[in-house]
Parts: sequence; structure tokens; C-alpha cells
Amino acid sequence: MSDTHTSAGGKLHLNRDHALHLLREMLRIRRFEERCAELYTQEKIRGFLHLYVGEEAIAVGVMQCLAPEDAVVATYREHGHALARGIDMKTLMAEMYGKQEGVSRGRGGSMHVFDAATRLYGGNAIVGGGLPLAVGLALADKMQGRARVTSCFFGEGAVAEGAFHESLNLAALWRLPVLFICENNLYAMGTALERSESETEIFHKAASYKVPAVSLDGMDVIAIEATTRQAVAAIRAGEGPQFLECRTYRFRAHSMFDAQLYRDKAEVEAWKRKGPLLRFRHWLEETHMLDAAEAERIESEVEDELAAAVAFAESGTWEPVEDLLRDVHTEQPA
Amino acid sequence: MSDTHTSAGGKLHLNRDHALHLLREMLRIRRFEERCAELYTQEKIRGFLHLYVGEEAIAVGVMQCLAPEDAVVATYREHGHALARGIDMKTLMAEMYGKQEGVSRGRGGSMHVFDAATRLYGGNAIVGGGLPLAVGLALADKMQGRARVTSCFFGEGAVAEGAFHESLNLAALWRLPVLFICENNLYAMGTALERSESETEIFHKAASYKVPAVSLDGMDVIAIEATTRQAVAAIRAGEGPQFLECRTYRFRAHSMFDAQLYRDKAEVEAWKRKGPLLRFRHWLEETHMLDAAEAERIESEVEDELAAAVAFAESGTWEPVEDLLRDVHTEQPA
Amino acid sequence: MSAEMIQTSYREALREGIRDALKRDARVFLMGEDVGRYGGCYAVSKGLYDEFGPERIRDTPLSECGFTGAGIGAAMGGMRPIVEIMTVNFSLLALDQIVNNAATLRHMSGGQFNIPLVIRMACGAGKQLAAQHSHSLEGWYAHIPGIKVLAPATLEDARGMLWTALEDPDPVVIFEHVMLYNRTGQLAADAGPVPIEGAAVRLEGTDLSLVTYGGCLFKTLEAAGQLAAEDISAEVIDLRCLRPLDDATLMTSVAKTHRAVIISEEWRSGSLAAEVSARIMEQAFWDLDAPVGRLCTAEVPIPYPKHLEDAALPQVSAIVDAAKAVLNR
Amino acid sequence: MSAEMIQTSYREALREGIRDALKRDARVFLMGEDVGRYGGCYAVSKGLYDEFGPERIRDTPLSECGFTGAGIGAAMGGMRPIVEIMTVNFSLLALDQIVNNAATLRHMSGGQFNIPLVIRMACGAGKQLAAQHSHSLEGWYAHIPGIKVLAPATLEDARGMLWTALEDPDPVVIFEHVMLYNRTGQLAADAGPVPIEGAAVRLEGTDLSLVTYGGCLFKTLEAAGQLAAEDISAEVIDLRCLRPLDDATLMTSVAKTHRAVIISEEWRSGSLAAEVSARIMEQAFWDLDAPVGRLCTAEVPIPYPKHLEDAALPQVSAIVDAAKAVLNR
Ligand SMILES: Cc1ncc(C[n+]2csc(CCOP(=O)(O)OP(=O)(O)O)c2C)c(N)n1
Ligand SMILES: Cc1ncc(C[n+]2csc(CCOP(=O)(O)OP(=O)(O)O)c2C)c(N)n1
Ligand SMILES: [Mg+2]
Ligand SMILES: [Mg+2]
Repeated sequence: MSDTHTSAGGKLHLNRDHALHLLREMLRIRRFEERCAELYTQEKIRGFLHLYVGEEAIAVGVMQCLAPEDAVVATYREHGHALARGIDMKTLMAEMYGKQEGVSRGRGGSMHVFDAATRLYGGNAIVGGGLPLAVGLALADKMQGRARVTSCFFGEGAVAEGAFHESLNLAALWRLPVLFICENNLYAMGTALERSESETEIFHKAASYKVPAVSLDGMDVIAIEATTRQAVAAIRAGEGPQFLECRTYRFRAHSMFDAQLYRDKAEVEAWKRKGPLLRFRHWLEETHMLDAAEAERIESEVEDELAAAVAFAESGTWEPVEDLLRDVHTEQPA
Repeated sequence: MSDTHTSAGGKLHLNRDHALHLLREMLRIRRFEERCAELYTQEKIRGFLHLYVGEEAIAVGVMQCLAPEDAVVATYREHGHALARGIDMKTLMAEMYGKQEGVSRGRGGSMHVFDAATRLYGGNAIVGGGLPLAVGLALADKMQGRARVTSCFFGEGAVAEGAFHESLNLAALWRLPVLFICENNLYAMGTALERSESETEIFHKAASYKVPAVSLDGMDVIAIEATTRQAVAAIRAGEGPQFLECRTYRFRAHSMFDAQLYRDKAEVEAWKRKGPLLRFRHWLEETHMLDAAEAERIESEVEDELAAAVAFAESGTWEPVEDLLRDVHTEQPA
Repeated sequence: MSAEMIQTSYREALREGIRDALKRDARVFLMGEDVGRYGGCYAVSKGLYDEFGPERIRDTPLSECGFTGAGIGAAMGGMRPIVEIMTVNFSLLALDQIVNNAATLRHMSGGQFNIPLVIRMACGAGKQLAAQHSHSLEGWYAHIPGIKVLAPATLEDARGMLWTALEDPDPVVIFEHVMLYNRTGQLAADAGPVPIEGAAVRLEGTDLSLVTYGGCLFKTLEAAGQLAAEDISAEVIDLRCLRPLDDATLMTSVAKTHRAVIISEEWRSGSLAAEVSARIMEQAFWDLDAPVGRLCTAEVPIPYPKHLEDAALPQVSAIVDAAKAVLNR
Repeated sequence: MSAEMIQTSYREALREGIRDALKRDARVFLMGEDVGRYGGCYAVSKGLYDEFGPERIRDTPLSECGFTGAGIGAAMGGMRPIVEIMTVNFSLLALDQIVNNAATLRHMSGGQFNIPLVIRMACGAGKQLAAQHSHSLEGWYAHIPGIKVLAPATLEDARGMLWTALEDPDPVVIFEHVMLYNRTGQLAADAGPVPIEGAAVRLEGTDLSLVTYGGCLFKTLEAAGQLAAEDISAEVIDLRCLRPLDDATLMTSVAKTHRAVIISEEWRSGSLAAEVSARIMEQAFWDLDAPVGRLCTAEVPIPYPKHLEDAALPQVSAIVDAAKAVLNR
């Protein structure tokens, strides 16, 4: 990671190692999500399952720029963030199964991935519900004089919620170290952006709070990493919150119950051709950073990791029913 | 009213009758509020009492442009809106007393003035709570094909609430006939605008929703009337919501419990010199529309009206305790 | 004269109720997140968008406070809105509008304004949706003067309560338990409005009263079946209307059976089940042969795994046990 | 060894509690609307801004959802925030953050995160503030697993509960009844922390138990005084902690008196008073000589005029009557 750097124009001069790292990270998410879909039809995973397929470049690009002591707040569509943040695929998959070896002890499932070690504060199933938390985490850092960044991911649907607005204002007013990342995949469930916002250029909303904002191609992992690096630097320099709008697309249904009546197959296919993995891989091949053998090697390593994760989840155990009430409150020494 | 008109530049060519009408309307509010303050110290009025002194030009200017079938949604600082809207001062004062002859049968008091006849939908004591109602009233008009306008007044403090944001978006998205009027008196209780908003130019917020917005001098009744007339015309022409920010100042405490620790006396005095009544009266004198005799006549007529209102309230009666539960639900024919 | 019967589901019955209302009254419209093009989060409104168009099947942005308040305003403006809040979990964001506007405006204005508004929402657990998507907060709503609160459990009620609710001049909140949507059964083809006041005795019995509603009704009926096999005759009361509660039906039952258990999917402390117990205490104490029991959900954020969710919620076997407990059996 | 006593008010006691906390622990800060320069809507924090500055006495914009959520985040980030929501009436706007984040995050994350957050709010009626400013919704909060709910009524509790609440690793909500702020009395100069679990017997008695909390405590004590004059010995229990409830103290009292009335300012249906009644039903039924009574607020949006507000709320004379009713006197 340390050997990437931004030029004035915001482009990255990539070395091959880092480039392949980005590819692998995106691939890990893609394959994880695909497997989750299968496991869902096998009823290994239940509840609501929201997949990140098509949006991998965002989590991967952003996470390159965060330090271990930074924080991440995400949504119910957060497997990608969890993997890119460094959560073990094994414990993540165990969480999908609801096994107690899962990263949230199996209690959260797909929508509620938490990890104290990597400072991932969820996994939040209330649209917009994570934004105020991010503000508070950043406030704590600022009050304690720590130069940490809190990154906060949310969909463009959340922008219509009051919580979005209140959070942006608080962060801006108090100049808090929050990186707001809007994953604008053009739909909130079945509601297209034009039917949810009178102003569809989401990044313009940040101007209401004097928060510096840019809109960028959410399918371009390099652009995302480069721009995030600048934004994070500005935050660490004490310039207050920064806002990134990443235009992307979800290739699959909103959740596993969605018949996708609200969009054309053709639209989906067109976006798939712009997909972050396809595109990056193509570019890597063109620039001769990737050859077929290397590609295969990465694929098979990811496959191995995934197989191990599934095996881990399969062999995981159920939390004993007697522990149902544990952690509702902290157990205090008597 | 009908003989006022706007020129291209948005200035009003005032005839004398209308000018004196504006003066009288502002004076009625001023004197009403001053009397309320006295009555509060006499414990005739109780609860929270928020006075409109200093802000009269806004309610008076705006109301000139509304037709009887239009609607008004206001806040807990709404006596001025009620009077300018045409609610009888008698029933308004009776409401302050809590008498059943009051406009809300005495149940609402100062913060909850309602009047079906003039379509005044409160009087709302939850900051931001009225905005969604205004959106709904306008939606009903639009769906029923009526060319009505719903005017919605709120303070600049409300702008930090999520409800503000959600309402503006809905109104803009659905192109609803709402006139949003922000009464920016620079303070929300004791919180100065710079401490509640990172962007203090409130009217800029409307841009996030592509709602046309202007900021204007809230002390200038003529400017307000002229600008409102244009905004209302645009709304009636189907152009969707419009936004007015009126910069004003409250001359008195937030409520009767406020020691005003948060602002300087000098600041208050400076604003008083720019007061809407002082200024308009001065201008009327300069343009020879008002002489001392006329001024005195108006003052004394307002005094008479007020005296009658107080007498009416004093002689009003208490709602019988047996009626406590009446109107919780509509009484339905058995 | 028995009408023709059709096979239908709870979901379809709700949909027919909405369709009916839209056809009958031009002032009626449905508004909420994804009610239109998506067809409704739980597919209740599927097909209605094509039939009635975007004005009357109105998709909203994610703004529960805003569009619920807009429903209140539209009701005051002469419309008859049906606001769908996707689930009760998100209704917390709209609670201010419901409590401080919908429920109060009529009284506070001295009776000048009516709010003929219906708010529908899905509720309950059982689908492994975890802590933020499994709430049963109908007891909170039943605490608010100025609104009526319904919990249709049967096909008849799913089909017919909306009609009556829309004719009510005041706000009505309707809870649809997520585990009921797929239930199927026979319904009269000409099923019409049903009253929105009064509980229903779903099964007559003599040994004890099992009082429940919504998502727990069928579990309770199943438990009653098992009890019957052990010669225990349980009366099952479906509250149907959670505000106002129908005291008469409750007390008549308790006067007959002398024992009662209340079953609800709420967290136990501060539940509506407590209210029912307290009312029996107040109005039928001398009829009681044993303390009234409650069977509720464990007081825990509902966990994702099935075995833990099951352990948290009232189950048939637990209902049977609770019934036996009040019978000392 | 009796400590030196000082004359103080409930408001001052609260303020000293906050000052204390700010001095003792650098992680503590107070955040809310107008807590700073204005001095607090009910003047609780008056003077603290000058003493501790804008960082630690942090005025917020009007955004209850935003700053309450920020309090939760700050607590997870290592601070010890005291969030003041001006009144419970406005807390509806923050309820999603409290229910879906503060109360659930610890359990849902498998115990990974603590939320050492205290939320204070004013509540109750009596100041003629009408329908939108007079709520008593503490029963709603007491329904939520994962939080603790306190209702200090005495000077000792006003002074000492905050300390203990801040040391609790989990979220605590504190209700301050608006009619208590001006109450004065004697308090030990060195008054310190008090436990935040357990009810208190404020008056011992043998004929019946009057169970109450918060704004109704002193009305109830007054009623007990009047009852004593008629030779009726009432025991007065101050719940103090509304979640979890202290069953042991309640049942011990009922076992002694055999009769009880619960007095609270909530609307009756679905109240916490119902929960107390239901628990007595479940745990002390055989001790009862009469059904447990409830005296609550009329189920109506609180009207502005004094005579109607008074009529709506529990009053001393009504408490006396309710007590006599359960004694058949
Ligand atoms: C407050 C709230 N309202 C509604 C929902 C139901 N819901 C879940 S995801 C979703 C769409 C959100 O869209 P967006 O924010 O764009 O994120 P995306 O799913 O596209 O990543 C909705 C409506 C919810 N979880 N929370
Ligand atoms: C949701 C909510 N939060 C807090 C309050 C308490 N409060 C009443 S008025 C007020 C200030 C509002 O300021 P602004 O909107 O600027 O209106 P102004 O009083 O200046 O006219 C506050 C904080 C409230 N009534 N509602
Ligand atoms: Mg989206
Ligand atoms: Mg203001």
C-alpha cells in the first residue's frame, strides 16, 4: 500500500504488486458474494441478504487509504467493506451462517457485521442510521486529540432521510474528521434516483453544508483510491469532513426477494460491461501487469480462501440458547 | 389588496390605502404582542409564550399575497400569522386565556392557534413539525386539481432538523404548491445561526433541491409583499415550490423564561433601529402618506380593537371539565 | 345464504382491500417506499401501480417522517391517504408526526380538523431479520389517545378492516405481521367491510382464556388444539383492535373460564399484554381462580440465527405450558 | 456521623451532579440544544458553559436524531457523553437511534461494543404547555431491552444517580419531571452516588401500598399524609428505576399490605402502571385482598387551560379516593 502515491492530477502511479492487490481484493468480494447467493438458495444463509456485486471498487479503493486506527461505518450491504477492511473471510462467512464463530458471534448475520479489532462499527439495517454514529465516533476522536478518520458509507437512498442532513451539518459545523462516501448505485430498492431526489447530483448536496465534495466514477478503483487519498489527507490536516459520491450500479437484485420489475435487463447488462472487475482486469492486461497464469493463480487462491471460509462456517457451532440474554447488558462484577 | 401590483423589478407601487393597511396590520400585531407580555406577567396567559415583535413585516407582507382558499402552516410563534391571516383578535386573545371562545376552543393556547375558516393549520410546537403537514396539504391540492398555495413558516433553527430536509425534497420532487418562508431571526432560543449551521446563507440550502430561493430583508414589508407576490404567482403557474428567506430579528426574549444571556443588549438595540414598524412609518411620513393625525387614528383604532379583545377574553368562559375527552375522536352517529 | 368462497392469501386479501378502496373512492391513494414500481417490500401492492398509476400508487423517497406527515396533511386537505410505512422498525422515524400531529390535531384544535388517515405497516419477527428488523411495538401505538390501532390476523380482517378504517374520520394504524402474509385459506368472494371495534372469540372454551392477536393468533389456536387433546378447553380471543381494547369480550370470557393467559410477541415489560392483565385485574379480579399469565418475547434484541430467534419468541409448546401452568397442570 | 446539610433545589442538585462528573472524568461532556450559552431550557446547566467551555458544554443545532446518534458514536469512541434532549416530547425524533442503535449494538455485535451513554430529558405536564409539550412516555423507554431507565424524584437521587449512571457501561436514560426542578430541601453537602437499581420505600405503612415515581411522588406522599389523618396507613414506594423494575421491593410491600394502587402521570392504556399491576398479579396474586388499582392521566392530549390540565392529571384528592376505593372505604 505504502508504495502507491497520488500525482497532482489525482492519478495513481501503480506498481504491479499494489495493482494485483486491488484486483485480488475486488475478486475476493465478488466471489464471496456469489457464493453467498448460492448459499442463500441452499438455505444456509437466511434473513435479508444484500450483495455488493458491481460495487467492489468503492470499498476496495477507499480502504487502501485508511489506517488501522481509523473507523468504518457501513450499511446492510457491507460484506465488501468488511472484507476490504481486513476481516477474515472465515469469520465473515460464519456470521452469514449465524454461527458463534462469526464476527458478531452469529447474532447479526449479513446485515450486522461488527468488528472491534478493525473498528468496523456495523452493518446497520436502518437506512441513514449509521451516519450519526460516524459523527459521534469522529467527535470522540477530535475531543481526544486523535488524528483518526471515520469513514461512513451509505447509499444514495439515504440522502432523502433527515438523518443524512443532520449528520452532514453536525460534521461540518464541528469540522469533524468524517469521510462521507455515498455509494450511488442509482436505485434504492426499486426506486430510481430521479424518483427520490429533485437534485440528482448527490454531491451537490454537500454544498449546503460547505463540505468539499466530488463525484467520481465508482467503477474505477484507481480513481477512487486516488481521490480518497486526497480526501483523507485533507481530513487528517484538520480541514473537516469530505464527501465522495461514487457512481456505481448493483448488478444483482436489491435482496434475494426482488423481482427487479423496476429496471430493464438491458440497463443492467450495459452497466455490467462497465463493471469494476472487468474493467480493471482489462486494463491490467493491456498494461501487461497481468497475464493469464497470474490471473488464474489469483482466482484459485481466492477460491481456496472461499472454500476454507465455507468449511469454517459449516463446521461452526450454534451459540447455546442459554446465552440468549448475554450481552443485553454488560455483565458487571458482583 | 387588489390595487397593489408588482413592477418588473419586484417593487410595489403602493397606493395610500394599502400602505396604511400594511402599517395597521403590523401595528395590530405589535400591540397584541405587547399586551400579551403584560397579560403574561399578570398570569392571565400561561404556558410558553413566544412573541413576534420585530418580525411583523414577514407575516403581514406574505399574507397580502394569499387568497382565502390558500393555507397557512406556522410555528409556536404564530400570533402574527393568525392576525395577518384575518383571525379575529377577540378569539385569538380568548385562546391566549384558554377560554372556550378561543379560536381553538382554548385548548391550544399561544402555541396552538388553529382556524378552519381561514385555513390556518397551526400553531405547531415541534420545531420542523409543520413542514411535512404543509407538503401534504399541497399534495392534496395538487391531486385534486386545485390551484391553491400552502404557505409554510418556520424559523432558521428548523433548518437543522431532518424534517426540513425531507419536506423540501418531497415538495420539489413532486412540484407541489408550497411557499416555504424561513423567518431567519438569527437565533434558535439561545443558539446563534453560526452555531447551528455550517452554511449560514439559509436560502442556499434550497439549491440542494432545485427549489428557487431568495434571501430578503425581513424588516421591509414592501419587499416581502412584492417578492411573495412573484413567488406565489410562480407557484400558481405550476412551477412548484418556492423558498423565501427573510432576515429578521426578534426584539424580545425567546419566551417569557429567557434571560437572554446569549446576546448583547447593543445588538438588540441596533436591530430595533431597523425595526419594520419604525422603518415603514418613517417612510410613510417621508412620502407624505402618513401624518400625525392619521397615525394617531390608527393607533387608537388598534387600541380599541385590543381593548375589545381583552374584554372578550376576560368575559369568556372555561370549557366544562366534562368536555375534556370530547374531540379525542370524532363523535360518530350511533 | 352462503357466498361463493375463493382461495386466497393474507397478502392478496390486503391487496384486494386496497384495490377496492382505490376503486370506490377517488380520494384514496397509497403512498410509501417502493409501493409502486417495486410492488411493495412484502409484495402487498404488487400490480396496483400498473392498474392505478404513479399518482395513486405513489412511491416516496426514504423519508418516513416527511411522507407520514405529508399523509396527515393530505388527509386534512381532503384526501384519504393510505400511508405504508414499510415496517414498524422504520416507523420510529415517523413517530413524532404520528404522536404530535396525527393523534393530537383534532383535540388540540378544538375539533376543527379531522385526520382521516390510515397507516399500514408490517411488524414482527420470525424471518431471521435480526435486531433492527423484528420489532413488535404495537403496544406503543396502543398507548396513544387519538388513534385507533388494528391487528388483522384472519383473511376476513385483512380484507375488510381497511374499508372500515378508511371510513373512520380519525387516524387508524394497521399492523400486518410479516409471518401472516403467506397464509392462505378460503374467503367469501364478496367479503366486505368488517367492524374495527371489538375482539373476536376465535374458539370457544371453558377452562381458560387465551388472549392474543396478530402473529400469535395461529400459534395460539394450534396450542388450543393440543390442549384440547389433553381435555383442556381453551377459549381463544383475538383482540383484533388494540386501541380501544374491547373489555366486555375479555371480561365475559374470564367470567366464564376464571383463568387467562395473554400471548403476544412484544417484549414483556411494558407490553400491551400487561395492559390486558391489568384490566382483568381491575375488572374481573373476583372471577379469577389463578393469576393471569403472560407469554411474551424474551427481552432481548432479536438475534439472527433461527434457533435463537425461535427461543426468543412465543412458541406453541410454550403456550401449552403457560396454559397448563395457570391450570396447575 | 451526620454530614453537614445544605439547602438546595432539584435543579441545583442535578447541576452539581453534572459538574461533579465533568470534574471527575475528562471524558464526560454535556451535549444538547441550548445547554451552553442559554443555560439549558430548564436552567439545569446554567453556569457550566462559563466553567467548562464550549467543547464540554456543547450546544447542538436542532437535530435530535443527529446529536443523539452522535452521543452513541462518541460513547463507542471512548467518551462519556451526557446527551440532554430538551424534553421527552422531542425525543420521539431520536427514538430510532435509541432503540435501534443504543439499545441493540452491544448484543447484536456479540458483546464487542459498549455504549456508556447517559441521556437526560425533561418530561411530564403541569406547566400548561399543552398537547405537544406534556408527554409522559417513560413507559415506552422502560419497554426497551438494553437500556436502563431512571426517574429521580428526590434531591438525593437527582444529585447521585447521574454519577452511577455514568459509571454504567451501558446506556441509561434519565427522566426529570418538569414540576420537580423548583423543589427545594436539605441535602447532605457531601451527597454522593446512589445506586441505580432498586426502588425505595419512602414511607412505611401497613394498609396499602402506593406505588409511584417521578412527578407523582410528592403528590402521593401528600395523599398518604391525608390518609394517615383518617387512620389509613399507606406505604409509599418510589420506583426510581423504571427499567429494570425492582420486583422484590414491590412484592415485599404487597405481601405486607395486601392492597396496592399505582399512580403515574402516563396515559393509562399501555402504561408502565399496567406493567406493575401485571407483575403484582403474577408474583403476589395470593397476597391480594383486592384488585390492584391504577390512577393515571386521562387519555387525552393534554389541554392548555389549567382547570383541564388539572382534570387530566392525577391529583392528591384522586389518589386519596383511589386508595380508599381499594380499601372499600
Ligand atoms: C429507515 C429505513 N427505511 C426503509 C428501509 C428499507 N430499505 C432497506 S434498503 C432500502 C434501500 C436503500 O437504498 P440505498 O440507500 O440507495 O442503498 P442501496 O441498497 O442501494 O445500497 C430500503 C428502502 C430501511 N432499512 N430503513
Ligand atoms: C423538535 C424540537 N426541539 C426543540 C424544541 C424546543 N424549542 C422550541 S423553539 C426552539 C428554537 C427554534 O428556533 P427557530 O426555528 O429559529 O424559531 P424562532 O423561535 O427563532 O422563531 C427550540 C429549540 C422544540 N419545540 N421542538
Ligand atoms: Mg442505492
Ligand atoms: Mg430563529
